[in-house]
Amino acid sequence: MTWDEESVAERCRAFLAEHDPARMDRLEFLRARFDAGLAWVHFPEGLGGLGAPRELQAVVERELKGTPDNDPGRIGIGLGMAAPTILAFGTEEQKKRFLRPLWTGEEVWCQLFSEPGAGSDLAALATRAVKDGDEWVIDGQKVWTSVAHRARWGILVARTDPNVPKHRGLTYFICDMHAPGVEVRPLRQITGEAEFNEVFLTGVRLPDSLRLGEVGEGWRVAQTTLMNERVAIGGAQSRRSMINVVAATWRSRPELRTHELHQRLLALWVEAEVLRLTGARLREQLAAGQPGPEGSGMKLALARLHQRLTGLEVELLREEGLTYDDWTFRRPDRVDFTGRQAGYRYLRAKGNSIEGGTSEILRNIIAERVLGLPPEPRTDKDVAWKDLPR
Amino acid sequence: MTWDEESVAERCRAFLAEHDPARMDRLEFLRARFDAGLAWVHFPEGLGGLGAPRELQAVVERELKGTPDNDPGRIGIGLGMAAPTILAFGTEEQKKRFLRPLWTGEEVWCQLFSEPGAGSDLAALATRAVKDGDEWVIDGQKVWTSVAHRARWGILVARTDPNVPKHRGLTYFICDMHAPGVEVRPLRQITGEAEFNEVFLTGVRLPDSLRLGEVGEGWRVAQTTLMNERVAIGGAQSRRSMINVVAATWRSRPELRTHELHQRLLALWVEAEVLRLTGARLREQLAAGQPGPEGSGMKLALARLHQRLTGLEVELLREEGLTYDDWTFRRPDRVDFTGRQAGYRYLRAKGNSIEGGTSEILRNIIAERVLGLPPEPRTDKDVAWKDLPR
Amino acid sequence: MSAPTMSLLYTEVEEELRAAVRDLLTDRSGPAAVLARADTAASGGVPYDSELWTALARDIGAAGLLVPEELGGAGASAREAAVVLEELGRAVAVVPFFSSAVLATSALLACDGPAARDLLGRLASGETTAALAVSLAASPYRPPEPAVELGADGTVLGTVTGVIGAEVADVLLVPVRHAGGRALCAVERTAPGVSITPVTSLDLTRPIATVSFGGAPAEVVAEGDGPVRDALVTGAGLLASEQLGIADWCLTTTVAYVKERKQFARPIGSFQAIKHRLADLWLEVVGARAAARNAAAHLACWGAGSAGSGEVATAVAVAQAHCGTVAVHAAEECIQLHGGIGMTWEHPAHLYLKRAKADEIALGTPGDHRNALAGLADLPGPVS
Amino acid sequence: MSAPTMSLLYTEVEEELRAAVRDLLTDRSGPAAVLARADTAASGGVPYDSELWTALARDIGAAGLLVPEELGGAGASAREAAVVLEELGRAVAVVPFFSSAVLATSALLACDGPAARDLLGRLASGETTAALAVSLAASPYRPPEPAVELGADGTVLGTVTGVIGAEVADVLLVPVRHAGGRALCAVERTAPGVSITPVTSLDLTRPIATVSFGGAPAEVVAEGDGPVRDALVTGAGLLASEQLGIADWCLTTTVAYVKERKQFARPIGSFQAIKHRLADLWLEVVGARAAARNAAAHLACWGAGSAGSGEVATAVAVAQAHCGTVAVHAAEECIQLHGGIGMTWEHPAHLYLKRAKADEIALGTPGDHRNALAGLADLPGPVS
Repeated sequence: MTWDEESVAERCRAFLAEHDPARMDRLEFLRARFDAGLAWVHFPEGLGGLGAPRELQAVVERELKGTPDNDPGRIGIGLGMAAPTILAFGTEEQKKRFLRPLWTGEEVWCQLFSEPGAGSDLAALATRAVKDGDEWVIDGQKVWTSVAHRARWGILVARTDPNVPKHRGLTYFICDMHAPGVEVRPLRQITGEAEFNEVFLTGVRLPDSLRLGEVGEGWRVAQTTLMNERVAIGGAQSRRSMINVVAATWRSRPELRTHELHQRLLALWVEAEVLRLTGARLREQLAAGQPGPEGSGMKLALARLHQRLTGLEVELLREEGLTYDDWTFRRPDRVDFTGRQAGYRYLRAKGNSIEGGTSEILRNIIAERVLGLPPEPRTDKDVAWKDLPR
Repeated sequence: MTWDEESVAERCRAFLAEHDPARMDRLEFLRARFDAGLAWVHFPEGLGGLGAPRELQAVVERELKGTPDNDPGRIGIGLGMAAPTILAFGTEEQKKRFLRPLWTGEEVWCQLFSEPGAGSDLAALATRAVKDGDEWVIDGQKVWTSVAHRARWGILVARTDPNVPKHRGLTYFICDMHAPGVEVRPLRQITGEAEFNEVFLTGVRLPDSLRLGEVGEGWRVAQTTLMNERVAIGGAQSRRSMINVVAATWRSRPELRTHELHQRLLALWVEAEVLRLTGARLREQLAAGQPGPEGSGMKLALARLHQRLTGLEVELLREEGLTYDDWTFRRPDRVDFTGRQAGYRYLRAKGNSIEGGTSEILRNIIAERVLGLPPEPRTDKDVAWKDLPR
Repeated sequence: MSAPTMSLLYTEVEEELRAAVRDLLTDRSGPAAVLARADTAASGGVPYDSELWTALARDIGAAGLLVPEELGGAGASAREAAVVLEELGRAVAVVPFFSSAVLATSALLACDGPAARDLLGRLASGETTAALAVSLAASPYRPPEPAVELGADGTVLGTVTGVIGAEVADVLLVPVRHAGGRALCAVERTAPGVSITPVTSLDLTRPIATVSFGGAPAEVVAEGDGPVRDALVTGAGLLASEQLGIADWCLTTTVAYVKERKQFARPIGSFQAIKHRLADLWLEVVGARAAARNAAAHLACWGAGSAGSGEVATAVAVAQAHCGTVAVHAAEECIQLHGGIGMTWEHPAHLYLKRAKADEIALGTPGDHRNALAGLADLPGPVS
Repeated sequence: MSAPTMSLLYTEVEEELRAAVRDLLTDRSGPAAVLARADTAASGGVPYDSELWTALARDIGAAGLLVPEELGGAGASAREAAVVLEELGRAVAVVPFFSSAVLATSALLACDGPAARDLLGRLASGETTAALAVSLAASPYRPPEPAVELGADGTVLGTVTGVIGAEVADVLLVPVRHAGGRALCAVERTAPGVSITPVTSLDLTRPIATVSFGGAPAEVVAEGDGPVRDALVTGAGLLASEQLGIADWCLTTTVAYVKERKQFARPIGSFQAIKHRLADLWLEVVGARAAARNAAAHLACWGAGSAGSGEVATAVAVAQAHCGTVAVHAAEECIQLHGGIGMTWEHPAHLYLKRAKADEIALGTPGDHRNALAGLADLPGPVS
């Protein structure tokens, strides 16, 4: 059938008529919602969706407002990165096994991509996967893995063939985070907390059934994950935008204002508003089925804006800007860029231009994929990975 | 002998006692000054100098203040670029023949380096020089040649061997601008005037005695010229700095001021002052015999400052900024970046980041020669010039 | 016409209009033609291309875009006018569209009464061209005091500087003061006592002039200064689309050039520093498109009464604050990345630089628009 | 000592002093040691390294640099203090040099009378450390109203926030108000009623504290607020040298890293976009050196009476306006170009970022210093 706003709304009302959240266990409610195809409407039927256009998800959220949700902030990596990749490349068994508990939040996912020696140059990664009968044996070190300590599964890229050029020797796996040989260590960052982890993989054995995509196709599979990550970061409409946080401080503290700060704030306000409009235009294009290239730029622009805004706020606060709320080394449950205090926001925003693709890499992508500018001379494309300089 | 401030001053007074400018022909006075070693004191004796430290030139200028000068603004290319190159690479005959009329201004010089296809990549130039007996036959096109129409001589780089890599096949010549086959056409620029020319060289015959340096050594000789050019541009202490021009407008027009413009002006004033101090520190280093790398950056920074300042001035003037003084297509006698009107200054300043080495090339130079950063992969260093892609 | 949409995309009708305008400009207003016009301006002549204007105004119907259908216009909205301005900006075309079909027309649309309606009808047909005798440097936030006085005998006396489109206007709309306050008058170009003196302008493709009224007979088309204020706000908001067009041309032309121009045996567009700068510029232009579209959409709905004036003012101020700066930046990068060739008169880049710089001053500088946002966005300045 | 020079270079004596300080810091205050201190601060402890301070203050004689020889000091000038600050900034060393040997000492140098002279003698030996009980966020252009009251009984009452170096000070110099106006008082740290409460600070290597005086006995060392003003101007001017040191470390460390770090089979420092950014940053640091040297030279001559106070104020404001911004920019680029590793606690880059950001606020923001130049350079603001 072809879904429209009315039929989706009708389906929601029918679902609610049969499932009263006030009288059901939260998890049971979420499982039932998944089974009713109201998890992500653009997914296929039987996998939490209706095969409906993506924008109709908004109708579901409106109709089911106030009912228990899956706490998306806690399971963002599963929702934003693992799920679309599993949907695109998983076997039927994998889709059936993983998508439901991923969406309900029963199973938390993490991402095992970056390595100390492979950041922007992700394809150079060194973690090995060696076939041993029906299993793969994984050895290596991953880094910048958020929620690894709470994760049941990880999406993992590893090198299965060091004798071919780097992009061609990779394979994508689902890593069992409870398997022997998986060690997770918190990685403290400049904010004082450990939002991320290092993950050491030592002789970790994964059955071949946890491979996602073909052997040697890992780079292509990973591109799907990364593209979804950047869209998720750049396209997120945060409930509380950074400009509003800073503007609120400005409004409430007239004694701190100077002409110099005023001019900078006005310029940033314009930048934030232009970015808001750019995002709105992008979403209109997506809804109209004309996906524009603007998405690549949103993450880049947001990082710069957040860094400037938070820098301004600390300076504006003067003596209060010299203080910090808490340096305790702890693992936060979730990250709120606009939360805590100005100093935290300033420090945390520094990561915005690094995580999920550095601003430098994003500028390369815009220049080459959007503007069509020629690539730089490359010396690493036709050389076996094992022969690359490091 | 070892010269010091007192002995140079004494020499000046002795010279003046014998040469009363009020009772001499201007040119005769200048020739006599050259012959007395008071043209450029750091040049050797017999070539207009005393073999004295460069900084003692200031003593000469002070002592001879008010006497006829050689109008350096009219012969800047000869003084700043040709002369040091002839001194470094010329034969004794060449030095004797060229330096005196160059300094007195009897003979004007121009520079024949850039070509339409060889700007930043000067070493790729295509103008050919073919040996024919005791002569060289020159064919090609040069561009951005200021004062070519008034010049008696030009410093010229041409390709004598297309079969070796581009840097190795060049030779440096002194071009007789009165020779048959030299055609000079004015090149109109965005200010409306033609400060520069295109020079077409068609079968121009130059005797081998006009070659400067060895055959195939042209790149090395040209480096001396270019280094002197950048020092001349970046190190020039203009009598009337751009910041003072804009500040004067600001002071005289209180009705035009806004807080926004005020903040920008204050920031640019600080930038100008920091640059003034940087230049002062550089000159101190030079005087102390510790030449610092700061010189490379002065031209870069001045270009940016002038562009911002002139852009601000046009905006500040509002309706007056919508006007222009004169679009007439003419050949100006000299260039004064701070002269004429705001619109002219704005347009002319756009050239500051292109002429004499683009800002992009200067950043490369700072990154590689000052910071020691590794070069980019090069594909053009070991290929014969004739085989390079164009 | 259907009710204007608040969409930030281009409608099909808008894209058709764009294609028609672009075809016309490609034929009649290519770089060589515009350079020839600029030479005329540089030699002190009037550069406007009347044949091009006729084709645009009458054949495509651009002159009457904003005029209601019942007065003979197209009854279109600011959205369509914005699309035309994008194309005119992209071509730095030398036509009085902005001066007559946007500024003067917007002023008249805010007037009541038969005189204004008559004039709008004449403008809609494209046979008559009007100019608003206000300085291009006027800010919508501080409209200038009228410099012209309307006497009791119905004649006007005074001088206005910085006026665009006056040389080719048939009718001059001039804000005046009189015993009862302020008004907007219409004066025929050919009326006795009207003199128009061209000024040597930075922008060769849209020169300014000084307009003097030495006792010329005038007709009052509206009392008060509301029409002038409306025209300045509408003009500022739509100018953002012209600035978008300028920026878009500069970016596109520069990208094409750096793909072709080789130095060091590589296209210069393969050098990372240049790639990153162009990526940043592209982001600015993408933002400019969203902001300019938003201003046009709000102005279109303002006409239809469905957007509050505070929202419209915010959309206009944001678009101007951003697009004014982006156009200049794009033109400056265009010159720089073209190297020497970009500094020559024969390359059209300088025409875009001059237009962008003049547009930055026109109808409020980016700083003026940001300052207006202090009030509109509740970001008050220091307590003095 | 000979008369201070206005040269912008470093004298031989200054280079020798630098070498001594650098050797000491290399030994005792390398990145691992400073990180350990930062961990102490992050856990709520006092991070100062008293052994390092003793070596610096006594063995090298840094504590008494600004103190005249007749009082047991080195009789050096702001030039030498600036060189020490460059090195301390380069190491983000955790010592009370700036708080005691610069701020407190400068205040005392502007006092007459035996009490100040006695204190200067104690400070010169390095056995006693003092702190100026003024917020680090105080601006020299708007010195704060004294928050502490000197009673008729000679005791002080009140609280000062944002004070640096108080935790390790033996003597607190506190600006007070009293019946006759304002004064500067000295209070022993151990006096009854003095309490010092550390505050969780952004800058882990130079924390701030709240200092309370609950009726502590105090000695007046000067009447008026001249000494505090002098200290704030001197402190601001010399802080520029610390900022230079921070920027220099960040640039040098980043350049070294991008030469080593390989991605795409190349050192990342061979990518042109990174090269150009570092070239621009280098230019900023070169300018910072000239500006910081100029401020130090002017402060040195101010002491000797040969530079007018307007010139000194201009030199200080220019140095602060530039260096404050450069240090933050350098630290931010350091983090960014180190990529993920720069975001970790274990890499020292964050200590520089935090110090740079705190220094930007300290003793006037760059904007405050630029605004001061409106008067000093005769560039008045809008007529309102």
